Amino acid sequence: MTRLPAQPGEVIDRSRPVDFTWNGQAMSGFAGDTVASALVAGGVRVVSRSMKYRRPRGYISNDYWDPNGLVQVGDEPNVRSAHRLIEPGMAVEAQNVWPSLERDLRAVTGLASRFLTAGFYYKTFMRPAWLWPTYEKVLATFSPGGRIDPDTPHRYHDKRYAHPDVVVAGGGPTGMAAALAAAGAGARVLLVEHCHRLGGHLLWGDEHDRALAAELAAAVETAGVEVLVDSTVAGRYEDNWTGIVQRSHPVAVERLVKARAKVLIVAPGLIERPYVFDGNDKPGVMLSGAVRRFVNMYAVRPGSAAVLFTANPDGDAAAIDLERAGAEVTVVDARRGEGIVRALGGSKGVEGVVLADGRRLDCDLLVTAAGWTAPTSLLNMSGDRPVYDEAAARFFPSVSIGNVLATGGLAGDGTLDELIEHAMATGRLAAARARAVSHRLQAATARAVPVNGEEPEWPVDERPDLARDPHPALFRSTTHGVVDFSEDVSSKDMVGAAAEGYDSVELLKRYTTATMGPSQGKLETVNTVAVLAEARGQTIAEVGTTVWRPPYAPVTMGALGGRLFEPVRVSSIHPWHEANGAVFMLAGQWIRPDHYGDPAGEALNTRQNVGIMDVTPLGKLDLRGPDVPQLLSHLYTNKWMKLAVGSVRYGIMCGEDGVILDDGVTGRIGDQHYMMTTTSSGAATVWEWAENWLQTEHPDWRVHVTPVTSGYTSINVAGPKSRTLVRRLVGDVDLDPEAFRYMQVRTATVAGIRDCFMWRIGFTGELSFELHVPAGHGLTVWEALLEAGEDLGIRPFGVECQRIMRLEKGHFIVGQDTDGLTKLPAVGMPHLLKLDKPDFAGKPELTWALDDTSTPVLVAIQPTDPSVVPDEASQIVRPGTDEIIGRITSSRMSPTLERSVCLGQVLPEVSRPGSELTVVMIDGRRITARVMEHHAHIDPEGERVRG
Amino acid sequence: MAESPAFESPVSTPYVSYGGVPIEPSGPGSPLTLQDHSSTTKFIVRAGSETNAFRQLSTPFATSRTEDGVLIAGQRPDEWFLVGREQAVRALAGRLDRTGHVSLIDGTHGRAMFRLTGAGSALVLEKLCGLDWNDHMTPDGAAVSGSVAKVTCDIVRNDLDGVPSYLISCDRSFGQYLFDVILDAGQEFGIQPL
Amino acid sequence: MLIVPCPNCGPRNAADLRYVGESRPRPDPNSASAKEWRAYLYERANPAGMLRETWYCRSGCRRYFVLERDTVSNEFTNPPTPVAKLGKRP
Amino acid sequence: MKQRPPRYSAARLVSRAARKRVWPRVWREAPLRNSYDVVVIGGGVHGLATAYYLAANHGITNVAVLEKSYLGSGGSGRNTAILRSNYLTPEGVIFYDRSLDLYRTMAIDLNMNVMFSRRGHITLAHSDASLRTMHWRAEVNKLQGVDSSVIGPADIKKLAPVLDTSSHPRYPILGALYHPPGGIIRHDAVVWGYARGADTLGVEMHQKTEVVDIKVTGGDGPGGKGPGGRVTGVRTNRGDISAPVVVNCTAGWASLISDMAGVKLPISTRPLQAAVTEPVKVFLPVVVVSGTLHVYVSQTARGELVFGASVDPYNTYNIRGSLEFTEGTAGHLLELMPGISRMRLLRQWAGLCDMTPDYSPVMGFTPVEGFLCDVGWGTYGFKAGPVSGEQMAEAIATQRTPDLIGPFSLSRFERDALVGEKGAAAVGH
Ligand SMILES: Cc1cc2nc3c(=O)[nH]c(=O)nc-3n(C[C@H](O)[C@H](O)[C@H](O)COP(=O)(O)OP(=O)(O)OC[C@H]3O[C@@H](n4cnc5c(N)ncnc54)[C@H](O)[C@@H]3O)c2cc1C
Ligand SMILES: NC(=O)c1ccc[n+]([C@@H]2O[C@H](COP(=O)([O-])OP(=O)(O)OC[C@H]3O[C@@H](n4cnc5c(N)ncnc54)[C@H](O)[C@@H]3O)[C@@H](O)[C@H]2O)c1
Ligand SMILES: Cc1cc2nc3c(=O)[nH]c(=O)nc-3n(C[C@H](O)[C@H](O)[C@H](O)COP(=O)(O)O)c2cc1C
Ligand SMILES: [Zn+2]
Repeated sequence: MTRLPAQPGEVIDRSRPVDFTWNGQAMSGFAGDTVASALVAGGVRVVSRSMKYRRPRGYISNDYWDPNGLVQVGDEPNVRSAHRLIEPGMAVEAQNVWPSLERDLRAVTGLASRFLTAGFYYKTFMRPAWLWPTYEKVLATFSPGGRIDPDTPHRYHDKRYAHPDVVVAGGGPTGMAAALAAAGAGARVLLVEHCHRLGGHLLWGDEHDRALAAELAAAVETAGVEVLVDSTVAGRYEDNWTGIVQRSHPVAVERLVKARAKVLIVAPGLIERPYVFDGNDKPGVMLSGAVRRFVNMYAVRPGSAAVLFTANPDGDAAAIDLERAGAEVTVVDARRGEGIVRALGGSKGVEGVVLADGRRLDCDLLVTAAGWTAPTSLLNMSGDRPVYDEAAARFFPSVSIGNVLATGGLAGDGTLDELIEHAMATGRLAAARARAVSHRLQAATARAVPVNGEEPEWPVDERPDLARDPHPALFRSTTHGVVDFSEDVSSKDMVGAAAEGYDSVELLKRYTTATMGPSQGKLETVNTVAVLAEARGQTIAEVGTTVWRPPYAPVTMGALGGRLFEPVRVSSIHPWHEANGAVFMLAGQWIRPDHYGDPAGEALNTRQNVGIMDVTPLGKLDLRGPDVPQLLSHLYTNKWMKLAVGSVRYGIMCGEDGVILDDGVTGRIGDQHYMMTTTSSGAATVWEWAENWLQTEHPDWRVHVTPVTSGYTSINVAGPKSRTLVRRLVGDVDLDPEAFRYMQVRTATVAGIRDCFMWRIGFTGELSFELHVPAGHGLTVWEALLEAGEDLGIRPFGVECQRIMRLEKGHFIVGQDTDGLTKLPAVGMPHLLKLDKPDFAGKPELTWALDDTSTPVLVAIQPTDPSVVPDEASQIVRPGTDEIIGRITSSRMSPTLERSVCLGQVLPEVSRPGSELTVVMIDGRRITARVMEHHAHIDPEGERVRG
Repeated sequence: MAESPAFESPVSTPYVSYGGVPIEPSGPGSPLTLQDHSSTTKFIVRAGSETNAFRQLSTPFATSRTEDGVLIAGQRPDEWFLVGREQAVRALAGRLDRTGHVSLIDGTHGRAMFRLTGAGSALVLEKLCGLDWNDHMTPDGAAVSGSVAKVTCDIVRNDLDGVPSYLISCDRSFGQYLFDVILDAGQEFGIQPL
Repeated sequence: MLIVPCPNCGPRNAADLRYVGESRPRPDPNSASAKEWRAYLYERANPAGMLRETWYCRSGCRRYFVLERDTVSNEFTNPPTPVAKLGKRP
Repeated sequence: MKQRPPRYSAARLVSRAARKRVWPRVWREAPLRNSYDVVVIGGGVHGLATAYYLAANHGITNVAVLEKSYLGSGGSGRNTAILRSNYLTPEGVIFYDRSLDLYRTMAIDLNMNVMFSRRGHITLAHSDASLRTMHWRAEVNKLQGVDSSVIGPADIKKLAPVLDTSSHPRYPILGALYHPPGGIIRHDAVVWGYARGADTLGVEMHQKTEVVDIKVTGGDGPGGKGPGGRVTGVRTNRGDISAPVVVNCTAGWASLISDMAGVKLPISTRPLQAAVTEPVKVFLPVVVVSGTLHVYVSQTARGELVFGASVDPYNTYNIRGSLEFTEGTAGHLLELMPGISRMRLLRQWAGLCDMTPDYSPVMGFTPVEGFLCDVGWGTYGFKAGPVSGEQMAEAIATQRTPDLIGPFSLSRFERDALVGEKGAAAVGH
C-alpha cells in the first residue's frame, strides 16, 4: 500500500470506501479518488501499453491529458483515468492490450522498432498487391483505443443556450479572481472549470495555496457567479460563440452549453511539459505536477526512492512534498547545469537513472520538472498566433483580440498576488467591454429595452504586462526519448523524417503523426517543435507550431449531438389515422399515411365508388392584394391576368435557369383573394421564392403572401360517387356539374363547418372534390364524410394509392418524373408556356429551350409484357448497346388496367408514340416497351374528372 | 346559425413525458406551467406603413400591447397578431381602416399557441431557442420570432401579474411536437401542463 | 456561430437566416444574350474580401436584404442600420 | 542527369536501418528558376498529378509546381479520403472510374504505399425518393461496368452492424446503394507519392511560393488580360517566372487565380468541415454515407472515425470551423449509430471547396491561351486527382481536349450544357 496517512489537502473522503475492479480484480479506494489515484494507491504501476511498440506505460502527467492513462470503463472507451472519479462497482480495464496488460504479445514490435521508424508503412506492404488487404487487417489490430458496444444506447443528453456577459475558461486562482472582479463590476459571469473542483494548481499546493483556493471559491459563490465544474470550454467560434460541455449534470448524462460570450476570458494555466530523454516513457517517470497531485490531493505516494530533475520552483516543491511523504529524494538541478541522460529499468518500470555527469542512481520514481506548455488553444481559435519567447522557453499569446482576454499562467508569470491582480484587472476590463458590447447589442435589437445614453467607451487595455520568468530551455533531440507518448513517436523518428524532407512542422506532424493523438499536442507540441528546430538548425520561433483546433479537450459525441431536434408535422386527422391502421411514411417533416393495408384495393375502390385522402401537407398560400395576377404571371409560365373569380388554373413554376421548380393549382376566391397550392415539399421554397420577387424585383406590387398549409385540413374526395357524398354534407353550394364545373372553387359549409373551400380538381383522374376545412374542425369533417359515405362504399386511401392513380392518369410529379435539369418544354405541355408575356421567371432559358433537341422528354411508357413492372430508375438503352437514352421515372402495376404503366424520360429521337424502347431491368434482363400517345394511360380525354 | 362544433386542439391529452410517463395536469398555482391556448382566436393583419391601419394599430415591430382585451403584437415590420376572445378580436379587426393594401387573415386554425408561465420560464426557453431571454433583451411586451427546437415560432412576452409568461405560437402541424419538447425541456424545473 | 446584423431584428444567429448568395443584378430578360443571362445564372465574383450578398431573415422578420461582408474575416460592414460588429472593435 | 532514388521496400527498410542509413529526401529543394515550360499553380493532388503525368506520360519535365504553403495544405490534406465512382451521369461515372483504376495500382506505380482500403461504400436511403436516386445511380453504374447495387436493411446490418436499421429512428434506413470498390485512402501519402514520383522525373516542387499575378498579353480585358489573350508567365512572392503554359489547380482559391488571368469562373468558395474522433477498436468496416442526414463516416485503420457533412451555409475563405458542424453532425451520426455516443471528438478542421452550380468540375482550356483550369472540385475532388492529372497532362501535351474531360469544359455554362451531379455529389463524397 502506498496510501499515505491523512494529508492536509486531500480531497478523498476516507469514511466512504469505494469498491471497483481493475482488469477483473477487486480494488478499492475512497470517494473523491480518481481511478488513477486509486490504482496507484493499490500498487498498480503499469496502466497501459504504448501504441506501436507495446511498451509498458505508467502515469506520467496524472491529469486529463495523461497519454498513458486511457482506460476502458464498462462500455466506455478512452476514459481519462486521472480525471474520472471512481464509483462503486465500476469495471475498469486496461485497453489496447492483448492478451493482457502484463503480457502483450504484440510487444515483439518493440524489438523491431529500429526498422519500424515513423512512416515505415509507406515504404512497405506494397507487393504483392493482393496481400495488402491482409496487411490492412493486421495493422488494424494495432489501433490504440478502447472498444465500443454497438448496442450502447444514446442516453439522455441535454443542451442549452446562454448569454452571459463574461465566460471564464479555467477555475484556477486567476480564473476565479477574474470572475470575481467581473461580477463585482456588474457582469453576469459563467465560470467554467475542467476539473471537479475550483482551485486549479492551488489544490495541490501548500497550506497557503489551499487557503487561498478555498477563499476564492467561497467568494465566487457569494458573488453570484454561475459555476460549472467538471465542464470544459471546448471551443471558441465565430463571434465568441463558445461551446461548453458540462459533464456532471444532475438530469442529463452531459449537457452542451452554447454560450454567446460578450467577452471570453481565457485562464487555463499552464501544462507541464515532459522532458525528452532515453527511457522517458518507463513506468515511474513522472512530471512534478503528477507527483504533487498524487501526494497532496490523494495521499498517494507514487514511489519511495525518487530522483527529481528540476528546473523550476514547482519541481522544488515536489521534492518537499515527496520528502514529507517519506520518500527518499535526490535532486538533480538543471539550473546548476546538472542533467539526466537515461532512465534504466525493465518492463516493470524505472529502476535507475544515468546522470549527465555519468553517475548512476537507483530509484523507483524519476520526476522531471522541465518547463511548461502554454495551452493557447482557445486563443488560437480566436485568431491568435502564439509567439515563442526564448528566455521563458515557452509560447505566449501575441495579438490582442478585443473580446478575448488571456490571464494567468498563460499570459505570464509572477507571484500569486501579481497574477491575481492581473486577473482582477482582466475581469474588470472584461466587464467594461461586455458593457459596451451589451449596449450595442441592445441598441440594435428591436425588441430590447431601449438603451439610455451614449454607448460606453470601449475601454483600452491598460493592464500591466505580467513578468516572464526565465526558464532553462530543456530540449534534447539526440537522446531518442519519446516525444509523443500517445502516438509512440520518438525524437529519432522525427529527426529521420525531417531528413527525408518532411521538414516543416506540418509535414512532420502528418508523416510521424506527432501531436495527432488523444493529447493533441498538450504535452508534446513544444518538444516536437524543438526537435525539428534542432534537426533543421533553426530556432523554435522559426519553426513555429502546428495549429490547435477545437475541441480544447476531447468531448463525447453524445454531448455534442445531444438530442437532435427533429420536428415532425402531422395533420389534424393524424390521431384517426393512427387508430385506423394506417401505415405511415415520412415526407420531409410530415408523417402521413402511405396506405391502410391495401393500396391497390384503395385505388380500385376509388375508381368505382368513393375514397377520401388526407392531403393536408399540400402547400397552401393565401395571396391577397390588387397585384396578385402580376405575381402569378411572374411565377408561373402560363397566363394569369384574366382568371375569373371562382376559377382554378394549373401552372408550372420554373427557376431562372428554366428548370421546373414546382407545380400546382391556384384559384381565385375573391376579387383580390387567391389561394395557391404547391407540392408538399415545395411549400416553403415557393413561399420564399414569391417573397423574393416581391421584396427585391417588384416592391411596387401589392401582394400579401401568407402560408396557410396547416390552417386547413385538406381532404380529397374522389371517385364516381364523390358528388353524391359531398352533396350529403354541403347544402350551400350548387353541386350540379354545370353549376360547379371542373377547375372551379367555391366557399362552402361542410358538415356544419363554415368557411371551407371546395375545389373541383383531382390528381387521381376521378371526379373529385378537394375540401379545405379550417383545421380545428378537420377531424369532424373527415369522420362526417366516412359516416355519410358508408353506404357508398367509402374507404380512405393513402399516398401509395394516390401515386398509382396519378400514374394511371399520367400526371407527373416534380422531382420524381423531372430532375435537376428538366426544363418545362420537356414535360410536353406546350400550352403552359406563354412566351408573349413581358417577363416571368426563367423566360430567356425557356425561350431557348424550345429549340433544344438533345435533352430527354417525358413520355408515357407501357412494357410489352403487361405483367412486368420495371423498377423506377430502370435505364432505357439504345438496342443492343449500353448507351443510355432514357429512364423509367415512375412505374406501377395498374389495378384498373391490370397491366404495368410507366412514365419515363427519353431522348426526343425515340419519344414519338409507338417508338419501341429497350428497358434494362435491375436484374439485367432487357425488356421491350412502347411509348404511348398520351401521358394518361386511363381516360386521356378527361371525361371522368369532368364528370 | 348552428354553433360550430368544439375546436380540435393540435395537442392530444393525456400529456405524456419524454420518458413516456403520463403527466397529471396541475392547477394554475403551480410555479411553472404550460398551457395549450390553440383555440384562442388569432388574426393576422398585414398592412404597410403607408396605410391607416398601420397607424391605428400603433404597435411598432417587436412590441405588443393590449387593447380592449386583445393582444396586438407587432410580429414583423408589416404584420401583427391580434389575439384574444373571438368577439373582441373581431370587433377590433372590424374597426381597422381597410383602405389601401391591408389584409386580414384568420390564423386561429393555422397556428398552435401555448402559454409558458413561471419564474423559470426563461430558463426553459433558453434550452430551446438561441435568442437572449434576459429581461433587458426581451422585456415584458416584446414580440419576437425565432426558432424554438427548430420550429419557427412567434413569441410574445406577456407577463401575468408580474410573473414572466410567454405566448408561443407555431404552425399548427408542429403543435404536438412543440408542446412535447417544451414539456420535456421544463422537466428539470418542475414544469406542469395546465 | 456567425452573427448577422438584420436591419430589422438586430443581430441574429446565422442559423436564423438563409444565405441567398452574391447579390447580382438581373439582366433584362427580353434583351439579354445567352452569354449575359448565363453569366447572371452561373458566374460568381467570389472575391477574397468585400462581397455584397443577400440574406433572408427566415426565422425573424422574413425580409431579404443586402449586406457587405469581408469573406476573409467574416466581418460585416455598412449594415443598413448602424449595428457594429460585436466585440470586434480594435 | 540525376540519380534515381532508392526504391521503397521492406527489405531496403531493414537493410538501411541496419546500416543506419538515412533515406534521401522525398523531393528535393531546387532553386526557383525564371522560366519553365509549364507552371502548375497549387501543390495539391491535382497539381502534383498533373505535373507527374506530364513528365511520366509525355516526357515534359521542365515543370514547376508552385505552392504557397506546404504540399497538401489545401483540400488534399484535409479531405475525408473517400474514393468511389458511383456517380449519376455516365460522363461522371466513367471519369471517376478511370481515377479509381489509377488509384488501384498507385502503390506500385509510385512505389509508395498509399493504403487504398477498398472496403466498400454504402449510401443510405431514408426516403423513397432517395431510394429511387440510389436505384438510378446503381443502374447507370452497372451500364458503365461499375459495381453498384441497391441493398436492403438486412444486408446493410450485415455490412455495418453498428447501424440502427430498426424502424425507430426519426429517419429509418430503407435501403442503400452498395458500391464494393469504394473505400478510403491515406490522402497525405498520395500527395507525397506524386511529389516524389514527379521529383524523380525532374519536376520541381516549390513550397512557400505564392503566385500573386498572372501575366497575360493581348486579351480583351484590362491590362491585356482576359479572353483572347495569351499567358506569358506568373509573378510570385519569390520573383517572376515566364512560362507559355500555366495551369490553375488551386481548388478553393481558383477564382482568385483565374481573376489574375481575366477568366471568370462559375465558382463559389465554401468551407467544408470534417472531424475525427479518438481511436477505438475497429467496428465499422465500410464507408457509410447518408444524404438525408448530411453525413459520411469511415473508420481509419488506426481506429478513428473520420466524418464530414455538407458544405457550410455561406461563402467564406475562412476555415476556422463551427460548433454547428460538430453539433449537427454528431447528432446525425448518433441517429445512425447510437453506440458511438461515448466516443470522443478529437479534432475538427475545415478546407475550402470550389463549388460549381452542377457539382461537376471545370477542366481544360480557357479563353486565355495557355491558361488551363482544373478546378471546381468542390467536396469530391480528391478521388479525381489521378484521372485529372492524367487528362490535363494529355491536354497540355496534345493541345486538344481529351474525350474524358470534354463534358467538363468551362464553356458548358455558356452553352447551358450542365452535367448534373448534385444527386450524387452534394453530400455523397
Ligand atoms: C473536409 C473535406 C473533405 C473532403 N472529402 C473528400 C472525399 O472524401 N473525397 C473526395 O474525393 N474529395 C473530398 N474533398 C474534396 C477534395 O479534398 C478536393 O476537391 C481536392 O483535394 C482538391 O485538390 P486540389 O489539388 O485541386 O486542391 P488543393 O489540395 O486544395 O490544392 C490547392 C493548392 O493551391 C495552393 N494555392 C492556392 N493559391 C495559391 C497561390 N496563389 N499560389 C500558389 N499556391 C496556391 C493552396 O495552398 C493549395 O495547397 C474534401 C474536401 C474537404 C475540405
Ligand atoms: N498548471 C500547473 O500545473 C501549475 C503548477 C504550478 C503553478 N502554476 C502556476 O499557476 C499560475 C497560474 O494560475 P492559473 O489560474 O493561471 O492556472 P491554474 O493551472 O491554477 O488553473 C487553470 C485551470 O483552468 C482549467 N482549465 C483549463 N482550460 C480549461 C477549459 N478550456 N475549460 C475549463 N477549464 C479549463 C484547468 O483545469 C485548471 O484548473 C501560474 O503562475 C502557473 O505557472 C501552474
Ligand atoms: C483523413 C484524416 C484523418 C485525420 N486524423 C487525424 C488524427 O487522427 N488526429 C489529428 O490530430 N488530426 C487528424 N486529422 C486532422 C489534421 O490534424 C488536420 O487538422 C487537418 O489536416 C487540417 O489541417 P490544420 O488543422 O493544420 O489546418 C486528420 C485529417 C484527415 C484529413
Ligand atoms: Zn430579421
